[in-house]
Amino acid sequence: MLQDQKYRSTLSGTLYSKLGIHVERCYQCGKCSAGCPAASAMDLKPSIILRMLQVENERYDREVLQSYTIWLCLSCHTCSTRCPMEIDIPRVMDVLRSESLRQNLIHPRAKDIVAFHVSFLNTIKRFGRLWEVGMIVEYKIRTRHFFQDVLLAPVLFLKGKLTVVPHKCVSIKQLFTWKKQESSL
Amino acid sequence: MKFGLYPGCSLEASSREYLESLRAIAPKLGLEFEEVKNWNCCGASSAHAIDHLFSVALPATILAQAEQQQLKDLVVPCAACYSRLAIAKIELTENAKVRNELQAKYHLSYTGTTNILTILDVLERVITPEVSKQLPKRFTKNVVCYYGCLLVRPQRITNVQRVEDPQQMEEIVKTIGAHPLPWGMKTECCGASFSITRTELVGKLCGRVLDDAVCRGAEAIIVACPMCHSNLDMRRSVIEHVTGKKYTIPVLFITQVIGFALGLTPAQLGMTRHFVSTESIVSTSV
Amino acid sequence: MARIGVFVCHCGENIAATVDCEKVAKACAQLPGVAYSIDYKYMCSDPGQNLIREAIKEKNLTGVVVAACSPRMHEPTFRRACAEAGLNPYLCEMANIREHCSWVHPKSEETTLKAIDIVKTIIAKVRKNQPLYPIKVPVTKTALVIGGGIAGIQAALDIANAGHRVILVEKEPSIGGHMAQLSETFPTLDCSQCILTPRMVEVAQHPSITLYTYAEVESLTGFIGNFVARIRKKAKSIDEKLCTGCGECVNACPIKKIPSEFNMGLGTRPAIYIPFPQAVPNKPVIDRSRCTYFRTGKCRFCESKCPTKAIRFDQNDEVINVQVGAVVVATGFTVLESTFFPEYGYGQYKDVVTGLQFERILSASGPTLGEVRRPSDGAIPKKVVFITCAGSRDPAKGIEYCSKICCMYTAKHAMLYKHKVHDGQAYVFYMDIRATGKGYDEFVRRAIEEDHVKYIRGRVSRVYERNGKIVVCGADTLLGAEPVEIEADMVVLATAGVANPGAEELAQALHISYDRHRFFTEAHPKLRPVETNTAGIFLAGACQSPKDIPESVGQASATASKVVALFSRDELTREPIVAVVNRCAPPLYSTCVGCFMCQTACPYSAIEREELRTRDGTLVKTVARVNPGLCQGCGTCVAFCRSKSIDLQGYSNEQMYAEVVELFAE
Amino acid sequence: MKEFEPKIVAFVCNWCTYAGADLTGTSRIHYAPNVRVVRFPCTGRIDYNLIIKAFERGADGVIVSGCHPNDCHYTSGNFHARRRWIVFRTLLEYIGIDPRRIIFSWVSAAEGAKWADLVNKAVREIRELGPAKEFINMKQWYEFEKALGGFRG
Ligand SMILES: Cc1cc2nc3c(=O)[nH]c(=O)nc-3n(C[C@H](O)[C@H](O)[C@H](O)COP(=O)(O)OP(=O)(O)OC[C@H]3O[C@@H](n4cnc5c(N)ncnc54)[C@H](O)[C@@H]3O)c2cc1C
Ligand SMILES: Cc1cc2nc3c(=O)[nH]c(=O)nc-3n(C[C@H](O)[C@H](O)[C@H](O)COP(=O)(O)OP(=O)(O)OC[C@H]3O[C@@H](n4cnc5c(N)ncnc54)[C@H](O)[C@@H]3O)c2cc1C
Ligand code: SF4
Ligand code: SF4
Ligand code: SF4
Ligand code: SF4
Ligand code: SF4
Ligand code: SF4
Ligand code: SF4
Ligand code: SF4
Repeated sequence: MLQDQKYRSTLSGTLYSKLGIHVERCYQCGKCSAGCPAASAMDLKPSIILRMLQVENERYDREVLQSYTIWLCLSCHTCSTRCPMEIDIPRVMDVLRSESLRQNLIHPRAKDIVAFHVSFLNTIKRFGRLWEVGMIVEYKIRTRHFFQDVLLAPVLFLKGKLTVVPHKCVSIKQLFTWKKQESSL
Repeated sequence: MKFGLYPGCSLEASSREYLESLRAIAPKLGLEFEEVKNWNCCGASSAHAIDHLFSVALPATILAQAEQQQLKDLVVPCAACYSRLAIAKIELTENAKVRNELQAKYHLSYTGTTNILTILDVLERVITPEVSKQLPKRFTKNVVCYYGCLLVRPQRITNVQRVEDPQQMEEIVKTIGAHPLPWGMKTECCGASFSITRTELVGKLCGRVLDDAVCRGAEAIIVACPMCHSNLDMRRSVIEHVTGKKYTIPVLFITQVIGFALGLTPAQLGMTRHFVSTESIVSTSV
Repeated sequence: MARIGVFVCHCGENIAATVDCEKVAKACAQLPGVAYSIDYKYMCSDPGQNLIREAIKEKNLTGVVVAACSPRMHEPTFRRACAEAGLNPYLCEMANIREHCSWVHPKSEETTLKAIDIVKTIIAKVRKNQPLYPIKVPVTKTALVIGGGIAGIQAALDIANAGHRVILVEKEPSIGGHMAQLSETFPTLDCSQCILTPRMVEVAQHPSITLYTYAEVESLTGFIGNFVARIRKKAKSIDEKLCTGCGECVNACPIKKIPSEFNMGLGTRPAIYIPFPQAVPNKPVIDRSRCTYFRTGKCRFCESKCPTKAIRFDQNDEVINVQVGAVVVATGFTVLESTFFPEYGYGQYKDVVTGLQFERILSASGPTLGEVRRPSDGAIPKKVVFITCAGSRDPAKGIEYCSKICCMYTAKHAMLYKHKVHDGQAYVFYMDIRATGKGYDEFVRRAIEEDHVKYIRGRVSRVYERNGKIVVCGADTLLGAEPVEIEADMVVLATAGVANPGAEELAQALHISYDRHRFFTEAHPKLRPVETNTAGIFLAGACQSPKDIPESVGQASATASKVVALFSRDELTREPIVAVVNRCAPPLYSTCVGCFMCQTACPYSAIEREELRTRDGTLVKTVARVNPGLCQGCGTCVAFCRSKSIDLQGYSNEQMYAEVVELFAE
Repeated sequence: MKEFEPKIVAFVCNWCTYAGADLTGTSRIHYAPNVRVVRFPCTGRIDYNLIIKAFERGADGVIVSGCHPNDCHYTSGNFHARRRWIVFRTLLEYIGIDPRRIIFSWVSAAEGAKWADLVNKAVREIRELGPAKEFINMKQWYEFEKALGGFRG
């Protein structure tokens, strides 16, 4: 019983009990890391993440949640398409990200990525749709990357690709109110 | 032929030429679209990066609306939106827990009757041999078809044949006279949503794509996804900065090349909005 | 009324220390049907056995119960003793009061009572025992060997050399199997042809072996010792007696561009062809699906060139029935083709080849005459990447097993490549190196240490073509899964060994079982590894699972010894512990209702259909019948039969009920 | 008061569990004396009517034990036994037998200690259930059998 309890409290326990993802299946072939487009920029390659989850100890679980990798995953599904053991790695990454957020263990270099996602979702929250100008302004404020892409904006505007006024759709307001109450998996 | 249409955010903004070209070719191919009313954003890669259930809720709202409008076949031109909607549909039909939770919270009554189609699924149906024979122009170029990730993966969602070497786009462009070339980067990732946050990475990944396309002798890259397009087109200067090479190869939406063959002007097809000039390819085609 | 003798053994102190043996004997003497009951110190000793033999004679016993150790230990001993005294041995049973009683309980009243219970139940059973007689079946001393690879060749030679007749059936025009295609063989690097060809010739010349090539077994009926095989000899379109194998016809054939099966598509052959120079028999066949004459009615060049007028366009397939006593299945395996691998290009790249194709490239008699040249442009590849476990150990691709031979042949390939291209570089991507035979790991180490083959631990994600190079994307999992990209000139996939395309149909025709990968299953993985569940049918070589040559040959010789043992007797004697379907007088004939539930249950396909007819031949009903040659006596059918029409001799319903009821008798 | 001593019948296969119980003996592992063994060639041979018969005659519990899956001497007899057991289980309550009185297990020829554990566990559990006094409506059972399409010869 004690064993079970302990198992459930680890990340691989969570992955198994909530999503049926069995990280023990991974036999460390490295095929995922070999094909991952973002691997070169990752601090821990995908197969290493899987290995650390298999160990099931607090230290590695924490390192995984603090890794840069989980924020760099593009959800391109290259890895899972080729994984011989059919492990849904992008889905694992999804779970790790939300857990990292919850425990506030976000990798310092990933803060801007998180800021992007938050700005994105905030824009949808306000307008129901994405309004790129609004989102980028928020993102820049959040990250202080004021000068990134400044050269692109006027061209975009000239090409008619930036809208000055947001499109609106309000039907999903309630999604957000509910989301605040319980951010469950 | 009538279809429901979910344009998605980027087709109204940064990739509006995609929607413009689609709307331009529609009447000539006998296509009619009914837009999903009051649609919201599908959440793209941000929602699922942060919260899974939420990433299903956003597309579920769209699907429920589509169903209310009785849209049997819903075409989703953006590959990213397509993927989110298709994943949500599977979650809703296969995962009772998620379905019940969503139903309880927002009374989303989605029964799963709406088919979700990519742009390729639609074009494949309407560009018949007869249609192709009557085209005023032919797009006789050497091209490479670029699918990126979301049109093909995960295969469980897309059901695409030959996941590492799909042929659907090739078959379509062949009917308008193009010569699709075999190449190695067809389904590699362009960096997708990291366009703003990790432009360098996008530059590197897109660099590989452009490099291979050029090496194979392609005169244009054909895409069916706004993200692929903006990364390969809009981010060209970053790519060139990262790779240290110059690339002039234009990137065209499949709807644009079809529009070309249908005799529409570059302006009608929104080609003037591109960052990389399409001049060469348009002026030398017959 | 039964007259049963009960013999209670003390086993020295082993039983007597905790069980009051005398009391057991006395209690049993009171039971109905017991004519004699006695206890004795060592029943299995000579005096003990004598005691039984004499009692049988003196007391006219109709049954014997020995209450002693486990029947698994001494049942044969006491049954033999009974037989010697003239009592049918199956009327003797043992009651286990040692392992199941005296050794597991303390000395007590209760232990003795349990012992009495145990003996009581067996007495109850013996009351219902019937004399049984060993089943005798005659044996046809001819073996059928299906498949002429190294395994089939070895089995055929061993059986024939023991003095029995063999019929060897091979579906291709020549025997030899995959071994004939190999260049050199691990772990000793001897030339495959050199060691195989003499055996092939021996088969052809052996007076006791009848060889049918270009032939297939269509069905098999009967049972151990008495099979009938139906063999289809496909039309070769030549008269083998007239043909001298001169090859004039082959040279004459204008259709030259057919991909050669023997060279794995890397070379070509004509429509009339001899698969390879050392083929046995060394005579051509016409591939009718490709021959112009068979397709259009015109040509016959070959015929005009044949000096002995041996070509027969009008030949038909010939179907023959042969009687055989045993069957050796040695149909081998095949390997996955590169088209199976999406991530490695669906077989689109000419320079991505399979291991078997690489064998042909390395082979001195292959399409490049032994020079390593890549298929696309004939250039000598300077960088070759070998990818192991291609398709094997890959549940996503439906193959979770290890193919067992590829680690070794990949080491061999890399080594032979280095021996031929000294300035070349060989890389091997691997997950584990499985080199577990004698001298095997040393072999792999040699490749790494002496031939400097670079082994990289990681599975390749993707292979694609770029500027005439094959780009291999892998990762080095021993370096933190760091991505590795190699621009190779050629890639060799060690593709999984899989069952032959026709394996399933053959198994069904032979009534043998196969696993979900369509490899044939052995009767027991450890103790009966060369037998099938069907008595008299044996397995040799890679048709059971991927195997290397030493193992295939070892297994082939093992099957041969099984066959020879079977043929060493004129008749087969089998334990009569078999099921029988009852028969009774008209109008019922049998209580069997013909539901054939038993047939679905029987693991040995021992249940047949039998039509019961009246004297004048009208059909009464179709009922089950057990083929005693096939039945192994598991009794599963008995439990399945709702009408209680089928029963197992030695463990009949009557006997088993009697045991249970006796337990609770007051 | 003396504790209730249940009477248990064990239906075992010859190749695995019977041999396993032999090993318990050779290893001199002691266990409760309440069990009487009936030997079958294979668990596949065990007809559920025999189990009913045992209860009808006064057994308090039944053990059915054979080879581990895939280890069956006859390759698949134990699978058949398992499958039949699943059907049989649902019928037990109908005729008034608590399914907990039947203990299904696998004991291999090498698991001497496991046999002892199995017997002890069975005795303990069935002792807790008390004597099998549930009314066994045999008539109902035979009707059921008949309804299933068979007839008793
Ligand atoms: C690339 C490669 C390299 C190898 N290198 C080595 C090595 O260096 N050393 C080593 O020890 N082993 C090696 N092996 C393994 C070796 O090839 C096998 O161990 C051996 O071929 C198995 O022999 P077999 O007779 O069981 O099967 P096979 O060689 O497959 O022969 C089976 C025969 O049965 C015939 N047949 C099939 N179906 C039927 C049918 N229905 N009716 C009649 N006939 C039929 C086939 O035509 C064939 O002739 C290698 C294997 C591969 C793939
Ligand atoms: C730890 C371990 C675990 C194993 N587990 C498994 C497993 O799970 N599954 C499996 O399949 N295999 C297993 N094996 C392998 C298995 O034990 C062997 O395959 C098997 O025992 C080999 O049998 P053998 O008859 O060749 O040799 P042995 O079992 O060694 O028998 C040789 C016999 O010869 C006798 N002998 C020796 N010299 C002489 C002499 N000069 N004169 C007369 N008699 C002599 C010895 O006393 C012995 O009785 C295991 C082995 C080990 C060490
Ligand atoms: S590809 Fe799959 S099995 Fe291989 S290392 Fe990655 S997760 Fe593990
Ligand atoms: S889904 Fe993530 S981990 Fe997998 S290949 Fe793509 S980026 Fe890498
Ligand atoms: S018959 Fe069995 S119990 Fe009796 S002495 Fe012999 S070994 Fe011991
Ligand atoms: S008849 Fe057929 S086999 Fe003979 S030469 Fe012509 S094509 Fe070749
Ligand atoms: S030419 Fe005639 S004799 Fe010569 S190989 Fe051909 S068939 Fe045989
Ligand atoms: S033998 Fe080696 S290469 Fe072949 S499947 Fe097994 S581990 Fe992989
Ligand atoms: S199960 Fe019984 S009744 Fe049915 S066919 Fe077999 S023997 Fe006859
Ligand atoms: S006893 Fe077993 S082998 Fe014999 S017929 Fe019945 S089920 Fe088949």
